[in-house]
Parts: sequence; C-alpha cells; structure tokens
Amino acid sequence: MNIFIVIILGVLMLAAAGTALYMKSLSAAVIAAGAVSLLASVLYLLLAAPDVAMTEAAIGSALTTVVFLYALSRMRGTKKEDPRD
Amino acid sequence: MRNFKARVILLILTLCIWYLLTYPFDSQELIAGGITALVLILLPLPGIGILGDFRWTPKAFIFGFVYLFYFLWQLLKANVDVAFRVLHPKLPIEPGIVRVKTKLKTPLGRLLLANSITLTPGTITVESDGEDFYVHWIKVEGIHDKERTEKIVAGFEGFLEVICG
Amino acid sequence: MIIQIIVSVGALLVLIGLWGLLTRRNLIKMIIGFSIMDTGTHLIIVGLGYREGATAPILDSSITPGTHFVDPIPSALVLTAIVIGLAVTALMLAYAVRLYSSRGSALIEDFKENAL
Amino acid sequence: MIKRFLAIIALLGAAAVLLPFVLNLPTEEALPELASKYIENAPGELGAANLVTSIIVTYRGLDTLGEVAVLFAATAAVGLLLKRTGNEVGVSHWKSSEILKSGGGFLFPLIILYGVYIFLHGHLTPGGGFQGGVVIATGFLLLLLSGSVDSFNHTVMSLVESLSGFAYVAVALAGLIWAAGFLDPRFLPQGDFGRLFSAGAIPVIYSLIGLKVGAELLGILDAMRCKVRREGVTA
Repeated sequence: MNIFIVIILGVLMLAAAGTALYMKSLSAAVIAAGAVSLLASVLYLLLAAPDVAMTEAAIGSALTTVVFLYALSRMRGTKKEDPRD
Repeated sequence: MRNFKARVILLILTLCIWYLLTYPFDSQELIAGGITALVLILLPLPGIGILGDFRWTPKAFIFGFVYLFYFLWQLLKANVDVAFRVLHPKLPIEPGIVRVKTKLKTPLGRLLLANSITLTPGTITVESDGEDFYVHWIKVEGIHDKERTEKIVAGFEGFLEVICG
Repeated sequence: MIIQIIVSVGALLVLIGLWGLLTRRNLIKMIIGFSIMDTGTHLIIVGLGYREGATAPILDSSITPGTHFVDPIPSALVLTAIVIGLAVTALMLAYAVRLYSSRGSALIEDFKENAL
Repeated sequence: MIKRFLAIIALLGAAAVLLPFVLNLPTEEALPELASKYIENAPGELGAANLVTSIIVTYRGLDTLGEVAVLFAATAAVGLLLKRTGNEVGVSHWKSSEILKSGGGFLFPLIILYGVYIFLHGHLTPGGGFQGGVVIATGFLLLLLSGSVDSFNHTVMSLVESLSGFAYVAVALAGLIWAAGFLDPRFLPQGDFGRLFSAGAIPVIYSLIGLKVGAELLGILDAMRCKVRREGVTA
C-alpha cells in the first residue's frame, strides 16, 4: 500500500519540477517549486523522518516560496521576455 | 486599562493552549508554560489591544457560550443549503458581491463577525472598509443593502454586540 | 523496494534541476532549478537511511527493546542542510535582485562581458 | 544550439554518475555501525528521547555550530547586498483592511507560543531549534503581510541574534569545563527520561539555536522584502 503512495508522490514531484522549469509565468513557476518541496515533506514523513518533514514543510515550501516571491516583486517590469521560458 | 485587560486574557489563553499542547498534566510543563506566557505578554505586541474588547460581564460569558452553538447551527444550515444548490440539476446560484453594514464598533467584534460570515459556506467577506463589509454571496437576495444586512449579518451581530460591543 | 523508488526519484530531480540550471535563461528559473536539485539530493540522502518497517528514531513508551529504527544520521544531516539551502537560495536571489537593478533585466545573456 | 548540445552532454554525464549508484544500492537490513552505536548509547548517555536531536546537538554539535555560523554569514551577505539607502520605509503597496490587521495581531502571539513549544520540546518530540525558529520567523512574516507593522527594530533583532549565539558558545564552553568536552550537555542534571527538564543542557542549547535561527531568518525576510521610498516610488 505504502509503495503506491510513494510512487504517486514521486510522479507528482517530477511533474511539479518539470512545471516549475517550463511555466511561462514566473510566479506560477515559484509556486510549482514550492509544491515539489511540499510533496517531498510528505515523502519524508513516509520515510519515518518526522524531523526532516517538519523542516522541509516549514522552510522548503513556506519560507523559500516567500523569499522567491519577495525577490520577484523587486524584479518586476522585465523589459525583454524570454521566448523560450 | 484596555491593554492590561488584553494581556490578562492573552495570559489565560496561552496557558490554556500550552496545557492542550502538553496534554497529560506535568508540573514541569506548567512551569515552562507559565514562564513562556509571562514573557510573551510582556513583549510589545502590535495589535494585541483587540483582546481587551471582550466584556467581563456574566451576560457576555453566557452569550459567548450560546454563540458557539448558534454559530454551529448556522454552519450546518449553510452547509446543507450549499450542498443542495450544488447537487441541484439546475444549479440555482446567483453569485454577486453585496455591501452590508455592521453596527459593531470594536475591532474584535468586526474580526469575529467577518470570520463568522466567511466560515459559513456561501458567504465570504472579501473586503471591509470601516463599518461596510463587502460580502460575496452565492445567491444574492433582497434589493437594498438593508435587507441583505438583515439576512447575513443581523443574526451574528445580536450575539457579538453583547460579547464585545 | 521503497528505497529504490525514492533514490530514483531523487536522482531524477537532480537531473531535472541540473537541466534547468543549464538551459534556462532567466536567473529566477536557474535558481529554481538549483533548489530542485537541492531537494533531490536531500531525498536521496534520507532515502538511503530508510529501512523497511522501521520506526522514527524517537523513543517513547510504545517502543519495545526489539524495535528497529531508521538511520538517524541522514535525518540529522539533511535537517541542517535544508536550513543552509534556504540561506544559499536567499543569497543567490539577493545577487539576482542586485544584477536586475543594475541592468534592468534578468536574462543571462545580458550579463556577458561584451553586453555593455 | 551548441549550448543545448553541451547541456545534454553534461546531463548525460551526471546521469552516468548517478545510474550505477541507483542500481547498486546497499540492500542489507542492519544499520551502519555508527548509527547502531548512537541508537544503543544515546538514550542512556544523554537522556534525550529524540535521537536526531541527540545527534544534532551533541554528537554532531560542532557541525551545527558551524552551520549556524554559515547561516549568519549568509544573512549578513543578503543584508549587505540589499542594503537600504536610508530614505526607504518598508510599507506594503496595498492598504490592509482593519480585519486583516487585527487578525494578524491576534494570531501573532499564538504562533510565537507554538514556536517556543516546538523548540523547548526538541528532545522529546519531532522538532527542535531549527523548526521552532522557522515558526517564529513565520509569525513575524504574518505581521508584515497583514500590515500590522511596517518595520522591525533592527537593534533588538541583532541583539537577540548575537546574544543567543554568544550564549550558545558559552554553554558549549561550560561543557568543556564541567563535563567531558566541548558541547557536552551533561553538566546539567539528567532528569527523568521523557519529561521536560531532562537530557542535561540539550533543551537549553536547542532553545538558543531556535532564537538565533528565528532572528536570522527574519533578517533574511526583512532584507528581501520590497521597500518603498518615502515619496511613494517603488524601489
């Protein structure tokens, strides 16, 4: 049973990571990167490492996302758009 | 005076929460929790004054207790109502944002009112400006602000006016 | 079996992050790639410490002498690595913000030596 | 195009390094020698129920001290890179409503209480200084986002940060004098296993780490957030 949850979470993580790199909107990409961290924290919980899960949930998905968004809000008004991103 | 009262209420609140967090009773936990709570209420906390809006009177306590059940009843009713609307084949919704007025003067009363409105399904407080609340409603009824105020706000307001003015 | 899956997912995340770091042209995207690489590495390390059917290394009254624990050392290492990861990411973002305010762009090709 | 080709080659190289590692995973059930030694000895030696905490604070305590120093250096560098020019105030662009402000002010002390709970119980339950510090920083972040405060007192922040760092090293030195070595927590009584006042100085050290990490992360957040000039022009 556990193994199915792990596989589903892993696939979701890979999908979120791909989304984070290929999303056009930068803020959506930042949120997707936060989702990778959040899914990772669930995996840590399944791996019997609750300390790491707590840290990852608080830092990886909350504070990192906020720091990214703060940086984005200071970098608004990009003149040139990246055609490939 | 209002600030002092707020800090006393905060002390009681933090001690209760600490006790719940460390549930089986332990004298060491109580000492640590007491020290933490005392340090916490001595800090310069911004916006803590709102807790001082609670009234001390016995009537306010009784109304606060009854309000819990009234709120749960409203929650149940609104849940059933929204579930009915969602499952109905014709989807009888008519969403829109309405303006309602509140009589409550204190920040705490307005905070409780806005959150009570938001927590009942179907209505969400999206913005507030002084005594005007802007509420998103799943099925807009009534024509004037007054009727709508009566429908959304008045029930909660009667209790909250006694609890914290 | 779970260890194999976890380590493969971690390795794939490292590769995805590396790909993003190498091919994206926006500084923010490159930093996102870096933080994905970070997560992948942490996942590999924690996965290596896992044992089938073991419990978390926290003793309480429900633990009997025969209980198996997972390896606590990778957990301890990853715990600190996550905090450092945030600090490093914030530092990179601070550089990106500074570069942006000096050139008005966040694209990597605007920072070549002959771009001025 | 050539750049993309090079990137693919680098990716294949990394995959070639990782693939044998994934295929030849160690399969034995037993834990490594060091880990089983820690699991056997730590509860009796240190009296902490959480083995991860024992390792972070005591066995690998020197690593943690260095890690906190790295965190401090990174915070200082972020602050230096994004230095304020003096005529900026940290006001958000939007006007917060009264509900948001009073809600933030109401929740803030409760979040701080939860953070303190997490780092005081680091030796008994999952969690500890790092997690508690993050929760405390999140509480301050809530104040910023809800618009309850515009800026923090930097003197107090750096005072908390440096005092807790100083006390951390002082406690470590106390272990050198009154116990077996640097960062040895056994100079305080062991206490009853599983109760709050136990495990020697581990809760003290973890609380100090919590305060320090909280102040440092708050420093990073405060430096990163968007500042507005006094005239109302975006920085």
